Amino acid sequence: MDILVIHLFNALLYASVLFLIAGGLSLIYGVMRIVNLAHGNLYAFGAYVTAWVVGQALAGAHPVVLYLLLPVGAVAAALLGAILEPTLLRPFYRRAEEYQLLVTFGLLMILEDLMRFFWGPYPLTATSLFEKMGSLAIGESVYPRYNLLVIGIGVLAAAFLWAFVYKTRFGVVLRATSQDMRRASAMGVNVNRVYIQAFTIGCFMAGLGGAIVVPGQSAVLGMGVDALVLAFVVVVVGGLGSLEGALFGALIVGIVREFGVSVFPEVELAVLYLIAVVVLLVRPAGLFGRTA
Amino acid sequence: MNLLQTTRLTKRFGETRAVDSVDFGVNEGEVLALIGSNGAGKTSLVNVVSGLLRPDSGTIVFRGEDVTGLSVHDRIRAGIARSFQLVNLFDQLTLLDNVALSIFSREDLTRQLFALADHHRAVWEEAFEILRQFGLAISATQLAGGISQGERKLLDVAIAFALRPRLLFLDEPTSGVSTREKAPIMDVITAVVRLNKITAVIIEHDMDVVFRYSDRIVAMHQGSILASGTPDEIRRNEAVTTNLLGAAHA
Amino acid sequence: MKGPVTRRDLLAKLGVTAAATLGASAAGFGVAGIARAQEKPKGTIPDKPFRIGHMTFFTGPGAVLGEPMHKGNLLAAEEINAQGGLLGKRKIEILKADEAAGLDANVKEMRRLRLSEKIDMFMGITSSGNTPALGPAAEELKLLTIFIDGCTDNLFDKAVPNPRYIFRVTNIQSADGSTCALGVAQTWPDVKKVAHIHPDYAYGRNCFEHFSIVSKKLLPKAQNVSEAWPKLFSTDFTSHITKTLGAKPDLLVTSVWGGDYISFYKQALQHGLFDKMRVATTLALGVAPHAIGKDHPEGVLAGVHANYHFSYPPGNRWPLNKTFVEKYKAKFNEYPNFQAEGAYTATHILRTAVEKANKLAGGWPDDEAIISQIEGMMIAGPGGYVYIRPDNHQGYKDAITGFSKNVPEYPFPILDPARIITIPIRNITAPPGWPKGDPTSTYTWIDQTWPTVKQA
Amino acid sequence: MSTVPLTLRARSPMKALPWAVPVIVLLFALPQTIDPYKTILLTYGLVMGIAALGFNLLLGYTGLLSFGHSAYFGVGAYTVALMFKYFHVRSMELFLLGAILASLVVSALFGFVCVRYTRIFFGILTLALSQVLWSLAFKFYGITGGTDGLRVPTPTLLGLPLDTGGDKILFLARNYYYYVLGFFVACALVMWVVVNSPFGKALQAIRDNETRAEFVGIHIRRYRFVAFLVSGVFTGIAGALWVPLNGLTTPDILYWPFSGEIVFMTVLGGFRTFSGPIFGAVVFNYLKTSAVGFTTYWQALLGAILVFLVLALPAGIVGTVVQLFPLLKKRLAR
Repeated sequence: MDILVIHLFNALLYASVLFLIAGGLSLIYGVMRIVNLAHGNLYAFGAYVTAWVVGQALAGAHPVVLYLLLPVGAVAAALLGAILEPTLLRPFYRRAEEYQLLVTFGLLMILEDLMRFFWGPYPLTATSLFEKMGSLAIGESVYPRYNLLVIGIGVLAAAFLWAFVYKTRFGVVLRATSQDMRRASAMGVNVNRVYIQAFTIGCFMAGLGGAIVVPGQSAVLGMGVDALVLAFVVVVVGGLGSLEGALFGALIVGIVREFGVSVFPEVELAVLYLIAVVVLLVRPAGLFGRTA
Repeated sequence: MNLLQTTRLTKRFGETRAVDSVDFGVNEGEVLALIGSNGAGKTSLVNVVSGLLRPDSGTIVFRGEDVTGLSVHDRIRAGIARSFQLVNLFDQLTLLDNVALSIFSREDLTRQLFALADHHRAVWEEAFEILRQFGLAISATQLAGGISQGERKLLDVAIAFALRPRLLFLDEPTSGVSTREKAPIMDVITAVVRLNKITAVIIEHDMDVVFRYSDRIVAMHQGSILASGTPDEIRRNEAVTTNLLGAAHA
Repeated sequence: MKGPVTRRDLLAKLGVTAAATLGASAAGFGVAGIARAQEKPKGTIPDKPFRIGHMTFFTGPGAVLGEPMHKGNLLAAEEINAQGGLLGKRKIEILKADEAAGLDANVKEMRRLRLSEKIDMFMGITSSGNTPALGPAAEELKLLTIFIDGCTDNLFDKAVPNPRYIFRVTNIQSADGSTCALGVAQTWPDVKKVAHIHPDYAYGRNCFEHFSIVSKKLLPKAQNVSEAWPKLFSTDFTSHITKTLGAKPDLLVTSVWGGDYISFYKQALQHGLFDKMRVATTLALGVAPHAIGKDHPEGVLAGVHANYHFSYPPGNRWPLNKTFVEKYKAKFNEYPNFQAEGAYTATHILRTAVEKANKLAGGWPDDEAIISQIEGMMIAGPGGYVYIRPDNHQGYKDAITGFSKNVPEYPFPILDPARIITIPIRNITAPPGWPKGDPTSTYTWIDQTWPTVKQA
Repeated sequence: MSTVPLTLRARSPMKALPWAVPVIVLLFALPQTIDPYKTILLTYGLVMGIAALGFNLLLGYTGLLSFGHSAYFGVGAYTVALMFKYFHVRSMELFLLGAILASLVVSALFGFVCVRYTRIFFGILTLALSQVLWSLAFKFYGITGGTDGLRVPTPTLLGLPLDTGGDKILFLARNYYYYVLGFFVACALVMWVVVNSPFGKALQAIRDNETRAEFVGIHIRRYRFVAFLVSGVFTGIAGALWVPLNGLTTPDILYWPFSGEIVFMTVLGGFRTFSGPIFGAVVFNYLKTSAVGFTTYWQALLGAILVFLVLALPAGIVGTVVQLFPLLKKRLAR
């Protein structure tokens, strides 16, 4: 029984991280119509930065301080995004999609090595954050409190994002731009600014995903590429460009994977991709997507 | 005899009825002008008949057969072709290719994977001949992307014409070109159409053009047919003069 | 062995002993040592450098194994070059190549090293997925090769059944699972329900298979209640841990290693896994001894790839190890793992072979001469005696495992010196001439020749 | 009428000969002059060239960017491996036959699903489908050997015994090189005919203007589907030819970054030209190999090259040359 609860928690844990990654990916696509293949690396980047900063501060810093350092990775990823968008991506909005995909693919390769260059080949950990919180008793089992924190952050992020997109003025501009970039700019929206903002937020989310994951696990090379493919599944299921979709997709993937691991290990991965395929067939634009 | 006949053909966009239960007929061999102010539903009607849009209700009968449900390429096979108001060309192919493609498709040669297109001599001869009829022969080997607007309008028609359709819709063949070019273009087009005895429906704003080139005129207004008749009858038609010509000339 | 046998008998027969005496299997072999003075070489020796292509993981998570391997190679090369090089003339030159470039690229790179960089020898390789591809490639290139790891049985069972140019120095992979199982059989004979978590690739599969077959013989009552196969280099084990807990086993067997293992044990701790079951690992302390924290529970059967942990053999009884660890620590400021030991030993195997061949014929020996010297060589390395079996070119050293213990001398757990378990390697690996089998020859050998113990 | 022959002669197949013939002659001569290693690299290049040709039928001629071509390459390769594992086949011809059939089936299956979409959706769908195959190859250890992959010994060519005395290097650098070259030339020829066939014209029409293509009577999905099949089979053939070079098939060639590499090499050469992808494949192969040998940061190096390429030479190497050619002529004329 308590095991079932824990399985559920795991699913939520996985889902909330996936949501952050996929949500960012989806937001960026929704506004800019760009699929950023390097998005997974921004997630990894967030993880590395947080792990590194925490590692630096570890010497004698007060635990609370350490927890406050958690989001640093997210901020770093956002900054990186704010640099990348105008320099690398902007030249491509008027070019064919294949070029956008390729340039982000190149970016993926570069970032992968840059992280190795800065932080070396060894995994980076920030486990102290994970351990300090200890575990919570659930029936006769125990569960890491930190994981619950991650779930909490995931939920909060979703709520914030929702409020941000649907309740703020900037959200209106954002949606207007994603509906029809030309009309928006005709109405005097500074599209370039919206783009850089959207991209930065997207990267922030990815970075946050990495930042909250790293204490419980660790930052390893290649984590970005793996994450990206799953994020794809999420956005395809939920619908490219839809945040609700990303949330929903993340939940589906989280649950399917969790029970896949225990129930059908051989096809655990295949099932995820097949879900994506089936959804694309039934609803090309995803379950929540606007039909393109 | 009646080549095309629509009955109570209807197409809605939200509340607005772009085409409002229209009974529209075209007779074998005539050159028919479809007139009406912007938003009168001319293009919508053509879009529905040519298969670009699905009708909400009503039927389209072509040569005694119901084509309402047919896909675009099947309508082409059946013999309904069209040109476009905003030119639709294959910009990265040469003019020759643009036209030849219609012929290949018409002759059902496009399913040949393992034979060189260039070996179909007859096709290229015909394509070139067509280009010549449309006065485009000189630029035959240029890319369609690189020619003047006037030439593009002609090529667009030439592509449709090369299908040797039984019924050819020409959607504002002279829109977007300077008034000086209008007449020459229309001369070429109508010359070709008449020479090849093709039944044609021309959507046109310019009344002088209309009266000069058409055997019969159908006037549309707010999605339905206002009047139909010879150029003289239309000239004399009250409803038309008040609703359209005035507007058009103002 | 016939008739009903008790577990104790069988364990004794297999020579599974706590805190064993050294070099049981050394008896009767001409033993070559490592650090001894250079004798004058016979004949004229060219002084052009001896180029070794060293391919291992310099990037990616595998680098935790790759880097030490390269360092072991470097250290040995330095010692040799300090004496003027091989035969006092030929300085060793090491060309690095990254194993992480992917199999396709690795095969290409090996060819490039040989055909266009003109290397004299090839060393390295970490992943057991790579040797089955590179072994044949090396044979094709007629390239003298000592694989350090990549220790899958598959290499000499199937990929290259009759090796000519390629050798391998670290223990064959099946020894890992078997050693782990024997350790369990000796320590926790009462286990009934066994759960498994293994990385989903060659090594994990191999450990699972050999643990299973050995426990079938020694722990017939034990049954497999749960299996989980996380992707290699994934650091999220939450689901797999939960699945394991759900099965309520009294023993967890895992071959998760490196950065993966660190994430694993941290997560397992927070899930209270170690309080609910005993844990037996094949590679916990093997990869980067210093990377494991003191929070790691004590008393875990902490495998070292059945090969080497720097704390054994203890320096007072085996000076070779003492000097090796000291030199290594001084140079790289970390403790050597089995990869470092393997690469270090392999380099000295080369040196010894070259010197012996030179003694016989004089001049610089050709590959054939070197090979025939390596075949059947018994050499004392930091980890004990290594014997290179002539039939399959596989290195054999007595298998070792032990229990994690925190001691004041080190900021990380080591193998409990009082409870080291050693097993003469030849007792747990298929003997020469045993027919190649599936999944491995050792597996079929154990299956067919070991008795099943009667419950005592 | 008189001008027709003119215009047609200006674009007749013969036009390709002046550069095609010397290239082929060169390819035949090369192994005699360069060392085995370089020849083997070239063999890799030609194999990937076939894959890139197939891929480019979709990208360059039909306007569909597939990010899942690793699937068909992998299917080709794994077919070979499984044919050996379960039926002990050794004949390269049988391998190729099997690979063609298998990749035909798979691309028919995937194509049926994919051709309904274009643009980014097509890309993601193809990617997702290829990932399905990858995860199966990865997980079904018993059949595919998981990450170990499957070994395949040297095959027999045209049923002949090896005349190189078991020297694999010599075999690869001589017999196999010419074998691959043969297939390469054949494939290039076939593809050249396909893109210059009426069918090929129809594809280009679809690429340029879907709506209008429909309005000259082309059944778009059907044509896309057939293009998808041809593309898949070509890539499958490449996959099969690749196996003897590597001696082993692993899930790496099914993982999506490998699809990325195929896109990379195609764009490197230039996907608007016929020969671009071939050229790109050969160059990319040298590029990656030397990059890996040159630095452990080879990945970043390749990435930088790719970004530069897309920024500065979107037309690719061949494409750029083709564009510059007339200019050069003018220069020389003055």
